[in-house]
Amino acid sequence: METAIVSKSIQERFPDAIVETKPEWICLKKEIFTPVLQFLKTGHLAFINLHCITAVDRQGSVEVVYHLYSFEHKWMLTIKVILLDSDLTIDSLTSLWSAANWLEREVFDLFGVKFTGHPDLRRILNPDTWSEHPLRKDFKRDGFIPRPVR
Amino acid sequence: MIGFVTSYIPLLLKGLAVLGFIALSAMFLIWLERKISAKIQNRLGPMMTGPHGAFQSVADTVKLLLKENIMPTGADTTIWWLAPFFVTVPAVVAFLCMPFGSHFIVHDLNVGILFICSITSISVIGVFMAGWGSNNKYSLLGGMRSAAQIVSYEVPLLLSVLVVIMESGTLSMQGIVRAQELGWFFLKPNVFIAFVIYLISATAETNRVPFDIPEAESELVAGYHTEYSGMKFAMFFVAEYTNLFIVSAVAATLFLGGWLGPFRPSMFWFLLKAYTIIAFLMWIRWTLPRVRMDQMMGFAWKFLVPVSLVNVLVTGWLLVVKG
Amino acid sequence: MDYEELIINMGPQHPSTHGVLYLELKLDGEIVVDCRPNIGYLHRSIEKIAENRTFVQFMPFTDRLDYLASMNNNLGFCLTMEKLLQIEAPARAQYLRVIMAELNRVASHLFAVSTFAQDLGAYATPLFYALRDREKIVQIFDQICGQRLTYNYMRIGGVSADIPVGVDQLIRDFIIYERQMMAEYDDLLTNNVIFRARSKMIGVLSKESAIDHGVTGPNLRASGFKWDLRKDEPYLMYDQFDFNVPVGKNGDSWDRYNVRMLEIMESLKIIEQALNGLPEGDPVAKINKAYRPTGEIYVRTENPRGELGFYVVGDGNPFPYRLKIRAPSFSNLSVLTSLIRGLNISDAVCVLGSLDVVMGEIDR
Amino acid sequence: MAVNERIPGSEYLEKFPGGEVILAKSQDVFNWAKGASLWPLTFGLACCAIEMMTTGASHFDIDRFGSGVFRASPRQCDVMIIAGTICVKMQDSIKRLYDQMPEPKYVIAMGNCAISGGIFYHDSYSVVKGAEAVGIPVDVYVAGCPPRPENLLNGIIKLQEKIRSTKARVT
Repeated sequence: METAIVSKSIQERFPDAIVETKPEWICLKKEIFTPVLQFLKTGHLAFINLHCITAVDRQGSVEVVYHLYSFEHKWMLTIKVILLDSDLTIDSLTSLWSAANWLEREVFDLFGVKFTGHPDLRRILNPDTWSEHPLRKDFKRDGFIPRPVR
Repeated sequence: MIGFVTSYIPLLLKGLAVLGFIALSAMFLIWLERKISAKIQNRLGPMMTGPHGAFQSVADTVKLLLKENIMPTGADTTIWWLAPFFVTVPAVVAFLCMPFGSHFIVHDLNVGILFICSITSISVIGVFMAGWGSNNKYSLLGGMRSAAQIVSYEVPLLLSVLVVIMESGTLSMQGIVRAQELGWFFLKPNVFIAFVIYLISATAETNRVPFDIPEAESELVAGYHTEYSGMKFAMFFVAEYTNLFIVSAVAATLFLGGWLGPFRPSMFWFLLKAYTIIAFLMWIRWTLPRVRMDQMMGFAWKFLVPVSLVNVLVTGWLLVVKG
Repeated sequence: MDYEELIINMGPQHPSTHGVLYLELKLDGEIVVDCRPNIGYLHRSIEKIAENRTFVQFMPFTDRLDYLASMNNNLGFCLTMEKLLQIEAPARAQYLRVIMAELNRVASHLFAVSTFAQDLGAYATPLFYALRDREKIVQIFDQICGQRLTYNYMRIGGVSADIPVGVDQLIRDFIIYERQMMAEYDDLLTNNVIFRARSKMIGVLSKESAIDHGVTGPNLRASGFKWDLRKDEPYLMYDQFDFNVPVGKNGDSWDRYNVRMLEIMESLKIIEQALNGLPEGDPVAKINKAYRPTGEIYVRTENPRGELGFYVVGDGNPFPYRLKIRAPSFSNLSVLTSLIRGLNISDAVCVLGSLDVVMGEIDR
Repeated sequence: MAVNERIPGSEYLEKFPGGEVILAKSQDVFNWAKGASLWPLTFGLACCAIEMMTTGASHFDIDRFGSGVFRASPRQCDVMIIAGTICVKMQDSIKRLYDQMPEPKYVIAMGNCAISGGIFYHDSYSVVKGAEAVGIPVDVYVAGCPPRPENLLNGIIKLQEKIRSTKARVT
């Protein structure tokens, strides 16, 4: 079970959905992102388990990374979506997997990515009174003592 | 006038003696509970204060005396302040007709057992006042739970006591004990069932595991006495252990023949039997998990009450047939 | 007659929230109408710290994630880095890792089972029995790596120190001792009528809802889904050991408890086989401080609480560019609200105890 | 400071001959009682909480020193053992708990995180650097990450000695 097989089957259904295919991950377009995941979950590939959602701040854009797992084929798929710093919004997956609820709240809390359609998008780890998003590379806050690197 | 006054002196002295006994027994029971729980969990328990932690309870009481007395804001002051007394005073007054020995009794009322059962059920008002007065959600829940629990376990308790009264024919405690001179009551099968029912509802009366729902550690933080600190909390503590002693003493008197024993010092037998029952109740406290609210109520109304009613019926039939 | 629900705060400091978890319960009398868990009270920003530590320096932080199963966390991070850097640990080190991970699983399950019993009201006695057995494991770890709770024992490419002489005999004695002790728990808890009455058919978690919420580990197996990474996606050399995966029938709190008890027996079997097959050789890792990996990787291991995932992104610097820790308790806890709606408080506490969550890895 | 107390009514002391002696004797008994029955608040935050429970368990048995009664409500506790990392979101709850405790109260900061933030001192935006930073006067510091149970027992003994040696301010 290779990423190529998955990307080929996506290609058939959604011709212009894939931005880039790498042996480890597939990068999708933001616009038609939910239908592709809907197909991945309910289609013959049966990715019924959303294992983890996280994000990587690439200083200019934020990469939202989804890890899906299929028990039938015993294969872990990594899907990425690139969001520019200008509009950090993407539609939420809580309708497909309930696991996404808390995982998306955490990404919102630490990166500031807004998930449209999320039932209860508020901070999960940090106090609600905070405005900064800590895991961004340009994060500044008083009381934050960086370690002196030798 | 003088005669009237002097006739009260012996009663006063006996009362003081009993008060001293209550204070000492409460402290001893607290120490005993910590030692028994330590034994069950194969550890040592208090060791540093005196030989085997003998003065541990003294240290606890003195420390609780020194604690600051905090009144929670918004608490219903009079109810909150009165609650510990409503719990402690009935526990102390119930010792009025407790037959410690053939001659060691403050006053042998001829309605002894009825008096004790009615007095000890006043303490539920105190628990409920504590729950309501402390203006704390956990205490409120604890208070309501305890009211439901004690009411539903009062019925099987009294029915099992009724069986003993039918057997002995008298309400006075000394009378019950003397009626057991031929053979202890719990040897009779129907009275043995009453004894088992009595023990179960007694654990519920004194809020001990498996029925310690009002002060459920893991759910309601500390139940109805969450908001009490210092001496008021100590009064709840002492009242709980005094109730435990009362319940075991009444069980010893009603079912195990009170102070009846082969050789002379009758008080020794009474205390021996009471403390064996206490040790049994403490053993249960440290092994069983807690029952849920509705299971506890269901168990009382659906099982204990019918069984004790049938028991009373059978005892009555036996007495009538045997004459 | 309108009534207004009682909102009760099972606040950050509560005897049965297993750490600092804050549940806002909306009650109708004693019945839980709605529950809103708030977490973050132990958020120590480990992922931000990871971006300023080299890969070797990050190892102690993995101990403090799920502080009841530090060895398994170490193992997870080591396997991730070894796969990213294409390093192969010596055979003896792999065997030692299996032994340590399984011993820590036994210790963690013992703790989980007894705090569950404590939540049901058996105050302190089962907890102290379990801690007495766990003390023996902790002393074995103490002799191996000098620490009782946060071991920092494994390194990328091996382990920090070989097992001292005589400790494997200690482990064998412990296995024999533990098998006898398990019978004690059976009559204290498993066959206890009140314990069964309090936990049977409470908080039933269906297989579909579990997979949907991302629940993994014993909680998923209790719902009847036979899925264990050690068996289905074998890492290290778990495929060489024979052990079976206990599965529950109806996914209630009692099944989650029972699955953990059976897993303890399975882990003891694994430890025994690993000890017998312990090869010779030098397990100590040759630490090369200047690991500068590029690329990214996502590796999962079977922790006592579920599947722990490490997502590491390296960009050629000695520090990771991004390090995401996928905590099993995080998703396990997210299922709590749907389970306890409609139960009363005592059962809500029972379900929370049976899910066995550790706040250290939820809040990271 | 959390430890010194003012004895009510101590201003009449000088009028009684040998007042000082009487007070000294009773003060010793009070201090002995306060030290011998330190009831800790069940207050585990992180990894140190596991070591605190192990100290309470059978092998190390904190009950030998009279402080085995772990009360859940702050009203009935004397010593608050802060066992674990104090986070930003948790700090005002800790302060409120400390204020809810009745007066002769003591604090043991268990573990490096409670003392100074420990290994989370650098690069962490959400950890408060120690119990003092929350504004809680600490009586005994127990170092270690997590400190061994014997270390915590030693902390309890140190606290008992500190209580016994306190001279109430006779002012």
